[in-house]
Amino acid sequence: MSQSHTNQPAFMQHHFSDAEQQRESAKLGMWLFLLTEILLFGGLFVFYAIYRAWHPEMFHNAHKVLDVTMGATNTIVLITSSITMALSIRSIQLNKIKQTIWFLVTTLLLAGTFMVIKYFEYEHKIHLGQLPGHYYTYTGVEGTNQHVFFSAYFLMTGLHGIHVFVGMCLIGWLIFKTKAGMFSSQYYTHIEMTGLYWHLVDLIWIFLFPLFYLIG
Amino acid sequence: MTDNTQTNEPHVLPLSIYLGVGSILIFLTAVTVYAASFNFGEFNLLIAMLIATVKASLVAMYFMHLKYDNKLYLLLFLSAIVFLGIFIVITMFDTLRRGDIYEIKAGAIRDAVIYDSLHITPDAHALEDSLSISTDTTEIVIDTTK
Amino acid sequence: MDTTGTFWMPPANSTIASEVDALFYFILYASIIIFALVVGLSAYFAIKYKRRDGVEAINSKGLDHNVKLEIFWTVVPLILVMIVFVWGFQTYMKINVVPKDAYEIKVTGQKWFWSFDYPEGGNSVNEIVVPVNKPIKLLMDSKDVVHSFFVPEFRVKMDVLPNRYSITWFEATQVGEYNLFCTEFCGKGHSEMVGKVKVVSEEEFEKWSEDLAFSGEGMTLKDFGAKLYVSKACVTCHKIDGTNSTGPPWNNLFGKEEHLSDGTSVIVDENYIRESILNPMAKITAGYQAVMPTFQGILKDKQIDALIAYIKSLQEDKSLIQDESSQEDESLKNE
Amino acid sequence: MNKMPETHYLNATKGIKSWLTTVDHKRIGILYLFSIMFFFFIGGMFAILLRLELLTPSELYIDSDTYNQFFTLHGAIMIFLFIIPAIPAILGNFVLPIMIGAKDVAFPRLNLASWYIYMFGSMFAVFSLVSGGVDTGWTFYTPYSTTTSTSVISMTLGAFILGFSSIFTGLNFIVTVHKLRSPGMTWFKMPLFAWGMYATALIQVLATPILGITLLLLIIERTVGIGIFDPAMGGDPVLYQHFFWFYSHPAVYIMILPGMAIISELITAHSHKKIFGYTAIAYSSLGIAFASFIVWGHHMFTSGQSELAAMIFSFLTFFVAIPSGIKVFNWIATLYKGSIAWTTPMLYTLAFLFLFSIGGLTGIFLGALSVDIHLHDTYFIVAHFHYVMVGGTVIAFLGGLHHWWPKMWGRMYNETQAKIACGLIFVGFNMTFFTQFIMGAKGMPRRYHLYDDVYRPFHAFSTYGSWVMAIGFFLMAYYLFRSLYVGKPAGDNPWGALTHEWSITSPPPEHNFESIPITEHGPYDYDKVVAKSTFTEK
Ligand code: HEA
Ligand code: HEA
Ligand code: HEC
Ligand code: CUA
Ligand SMILES: [Cu+2]
Repeated sequence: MSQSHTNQPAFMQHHFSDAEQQRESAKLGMWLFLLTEILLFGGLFVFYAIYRAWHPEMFHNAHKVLDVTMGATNTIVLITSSITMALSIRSIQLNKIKQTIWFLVTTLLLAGTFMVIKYFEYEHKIHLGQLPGHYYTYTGVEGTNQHVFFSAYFLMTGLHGIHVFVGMCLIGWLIFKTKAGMFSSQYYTHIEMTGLYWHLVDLIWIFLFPLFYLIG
Repeated sequence: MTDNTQTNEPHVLPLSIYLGVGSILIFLTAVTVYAASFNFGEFNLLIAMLIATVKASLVAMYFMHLKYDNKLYLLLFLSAIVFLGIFIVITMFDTLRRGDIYEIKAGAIRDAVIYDSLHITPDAHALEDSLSISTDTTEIVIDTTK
Repeated sequence: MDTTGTFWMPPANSTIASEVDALFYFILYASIIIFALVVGLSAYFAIKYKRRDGVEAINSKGLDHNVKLEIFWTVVPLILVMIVFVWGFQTYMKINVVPKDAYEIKVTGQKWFWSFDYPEGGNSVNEIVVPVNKPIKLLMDSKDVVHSFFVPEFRVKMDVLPNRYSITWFEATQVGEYNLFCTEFCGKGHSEMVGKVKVVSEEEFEKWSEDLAFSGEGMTLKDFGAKLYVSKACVTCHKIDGTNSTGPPWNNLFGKEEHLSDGTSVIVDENYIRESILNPMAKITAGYQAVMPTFQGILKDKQIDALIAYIKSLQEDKSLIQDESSQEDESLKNE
Repeated sequence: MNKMPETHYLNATKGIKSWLTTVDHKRIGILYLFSIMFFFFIGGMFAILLRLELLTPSELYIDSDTYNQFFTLHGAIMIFLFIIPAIPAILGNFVLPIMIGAKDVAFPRLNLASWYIYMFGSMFAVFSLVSGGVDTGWTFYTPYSTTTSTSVISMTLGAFILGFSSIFTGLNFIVTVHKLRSPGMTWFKMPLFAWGMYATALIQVLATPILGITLLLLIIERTVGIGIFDPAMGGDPVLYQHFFWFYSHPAVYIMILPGMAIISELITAHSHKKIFGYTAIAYSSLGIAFASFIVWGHHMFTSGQSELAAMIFSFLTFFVAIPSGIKVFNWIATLYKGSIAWTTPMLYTLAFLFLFSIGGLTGIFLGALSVDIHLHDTYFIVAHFHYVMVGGTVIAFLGGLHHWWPKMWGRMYNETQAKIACGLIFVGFNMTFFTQFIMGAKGMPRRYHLYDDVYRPFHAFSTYGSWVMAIGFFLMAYYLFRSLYVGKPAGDNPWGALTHEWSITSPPPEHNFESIPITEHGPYDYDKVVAKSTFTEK
């Protein structure tokens, strides 16, 4: 391992001994971060699991008010965006800058689509009073404590939505920086990290979709 | 990329893998929606979760490169799931097993306070009146505004 | 409170108490031995091998592990703690499984007092009276936040939860009066949410529970009210000497114009007092917090009337009171 | 007489700005030192004030509401602002990278960000302090916390933010230990301090997110009433307790593991003997870290959780005692035939063995179901956790602070005063808290402003003890500050220790090492290598 700082690329930080070490560190750090994300969402999954086990009928009745078509469309949109994200990394690995940008833009657009659909779903529920806690005023669901289902729904999809939003900001920044020539097949850590994050967001949705829309 | 002299040269997967995995994911989405239209009773949850887990594993293994990367990341990823599992399972040893010894109802005695003022009318336009009622009847509402 | 008992534990006055103590002392003695070993050895080594000037490290080659020793100090503690676990669990089940023939009392925790309903229909506040040598089952719930029912002499403790029943039981072995504490933090009056457990003989209990359904017959309303003022715990928040406590003082209250927290004001009359007791959240007196619990279901109509009569009797300027009860004598005011 | 090096990390760059924008792990450690000690002082003052109130059974000078806020603020500040960050953020930041032969932590900017997040979070805590206080207890149990009118939201938000600071520190350390060890430093040549930090970091990363989501849910429950924890909204308060303790039990090991890590260093460095059972100690850290995740329900034996769950939790709880015991016994075996210097850090180490044993063994009382029913929420608990947290972690932290103080500043404190302070703290501590075991067993409930007269002598004695302890702390603050100006230069290696940080100058140079060191001998090979001590009192 070389200790000299000369002839090192610009992206190298002084306390790493080589680019490989730096990249590996970033990746490990990112995975640890993802782990905290999983556990953060995990708390909400526990919330869901406990209350579903307590009120199975109510959950079943309440899930029927969700729109499966919209949910399924959103699932497909998000999965597709995950594919394009993965492809953008592949492109930068192959040093195809234009293609990378193109894939990133597609990802961003798909994420936007997801948010728009989500917006319409929320809008509808707000109108009907299918809201968490004190704001719950809907009366079309049978069972006890129906507002808890909607609390879980809004919390989980809401936290997920915030993550999608953050992801969109990151991807936007990536597009900008890729255009500016920051990344190449030699150095694309940021794209890779954002990709990991984006896939995790997708992965969480993969569970949210059946839990809320399909089986309740 | 043919030139592989650099140590940090990335491991590039063929396009077919991404597209293949992507199609399987979309296909499985369709399957799970279709499956949900049947009632398998207790197995509904199991089936849906099984499909979701397969999908999640595909994303993690291929898109997130866990299959090819340092196995440490896989370990971390799994440990998060394991600890979450521990959390859910042991908590359920409590929540589902209360009142094991007694015949009393170990669950809630009454519904949430908001239902005192919610009229059961399947009419969405009851919105306005029930809202106004529910904000002035419960003490909780008063307390939280402080 | 009786201060006998052992150096560590309060007197053991329930069937379960000595069993709990036995395990306590087992762990205590085992701990003392282990502790003496740990501290004794480290002190001994620290003195024996104290560094002397000029002498550097003593040759200690090969002293960096010893498999047999390590297995020893893994296995022995393991055995010890497993004994403790099994023992603790067995007693725990006894604490939890209520005997079939137990006498059931309904316990309600509420900021910041206890009320007890007996199967015969009586009700008491902050004082639970039970017969000796008879298992007592407590069916408990709370009106507001979590409280916890704790009687040190009986070694029982159980949280009292809102919107859910919890259960515990005990069988007292000694006639006497014991402290009852609330041990789950519940706000301002937490440390004052204390009561008494009165253990009496079977006969005495019988007599007491007959009295309990007592409705003040043969007493003037005002005297009955004065009694209720203490027994229903109004005294914990309302003083009658004009000083402020958690709630407003009661003397010179009747007929007064009271300012409310919403800016309006109201004349204190029978209706207002009644409402204050049954639905205290409806009108909050300015300068006080809305912490008064409702006595709906705890106080009967007659008892409320008695309390109103009592509050009236605390009024010095009688001109504000129109009815005949004001003519009664003042001597029994502070019974 | 030793000389201080010409340039070092403290004077390499100058000015406030150079400190506030530094990414040097050593300077960040110093920033943490001052901010965390400040909050320790605040938390300590609340303790002294509340002990004063408890001098008499009736009201002495504050009412119940104020008293409740005092113990809540005392607990919350001590836990979230002091003890959880203390050892990792101060000593871990300062020594961990040097110990493993790295130039910095893996993510220096994230490290600085952690400090800013800490300051930001503490701002919320301070805000809740001035905006009416909090009176829920540090546990924020529902539904009390969702209905009380005090500033619960800003305090929980503060704790939420502090959680991120803790996560990022942990994340940084894990990556640092994995990727930045110097050549030749294999996992099993790593100093045990690094092992302890690593195990701690794992818990921080795995458990803290749950705290985050718990507090978030609590805040939302309070504002929106989602019906998860508040029974009035159909929620379950016992579920809140599960959520809270799922983090907060592992959190007590976030507190003690770094303490144990320090003791492992001190005990060998000050007895110049190779540590006994290195592998056992290293693995027991991981064992404790893992076991800590499956015992949370032992705080809830009387809460109304199911008997089955109580049994499982009690059973699992005892398994934490085994690795803790392994550590204690290995430390004692290390002393055997050592060359034990009676330095201040060594005195703290011995005090730790004494106090932590009491604290840990009383944990066994609490793990036993039937006994805990009686002891739960009495002063026995208060005594237990002060023995492990103050007697364990704080004592170890002070030992570590004295051990590395000459490395941090290049100067030595006054040993005589240090020993006196150590003695005062030790005696005062036992006076304060041993009495609490007795009154707790006798039934004195905790969080009580007013109490039954029978407990009066115990409370009074406890209060006197707290004054002795406070004098000890003030003496310590005095001589430590003084040493910064008039302390004798300590030389590179005042204790004659073998880990990497003692092979560079005191204070260390800006980038730690000229060239990355090659690790040749183990950290505790006192039987092979002799390092001369560079400091003598005379
Ligand atoms: C640094 C923090 C710390 C540490 C290390 C510990 C360590 C332990 N704690 Fe403690 N605990 C707290 C901090 C800590 N605790 C706090 C803050 C609370 C209260 C929170 C609140 O309610 O506000 C609490 C409360 C608490 C309770 C809940 C009590 C109640 O509320 O009813 C229990 C119950 O099981 C418990 C058990 C234990 C056990 C078994 C250990 C074990 O890890 C101890 C292991 C160590 C030893 C056993 C000693 C050394 C070993 C030997 C010398 C070998 C020989 C040993 C044997 C043969 C047994 N603790
Ligand atoms: C790290 C954690 C920690 C620490 C160190 C302490 C330290 C002390 N604590 Fe406590 N305490 C808790 C954590 C801690 N505590 C918790 C979590 C609770 C539960 C709260 C709840 O119920 O919600 C609690 C509760 C608690 C109670 C119970 C209150 C009740 O239930 O009603 C009592 C009562 O005696 C008490 C006393 C003390 C005392 C006298 C000290 C003394 O040791 C303090 C001495 C410290 C000083 C006097 C400060 C001096 C500092 C300096 C001068 C700066 C020094 C600077 C340098 C060295 C550079 N604490
Ligand atoms: C936990 C404390 C507490 C207890 C116990 C309590 N009160 Fe009160 N009470 C208050 C407080 C605080 C107020 C003022 C706020 C309000 O108006 O609700 C109040 C107000 C009142 C008022 C109205 C007084 C005025 O000045 O407006 C009456 C009448 C009253 N209480 C009667 C009773 C009776 C009768 C009992 C017992 C059977 C009782 N209270 C027990 C706390 C308490
Ligand atoms: Cu009721 Cu504490
Ligand atoms: Cu614990």
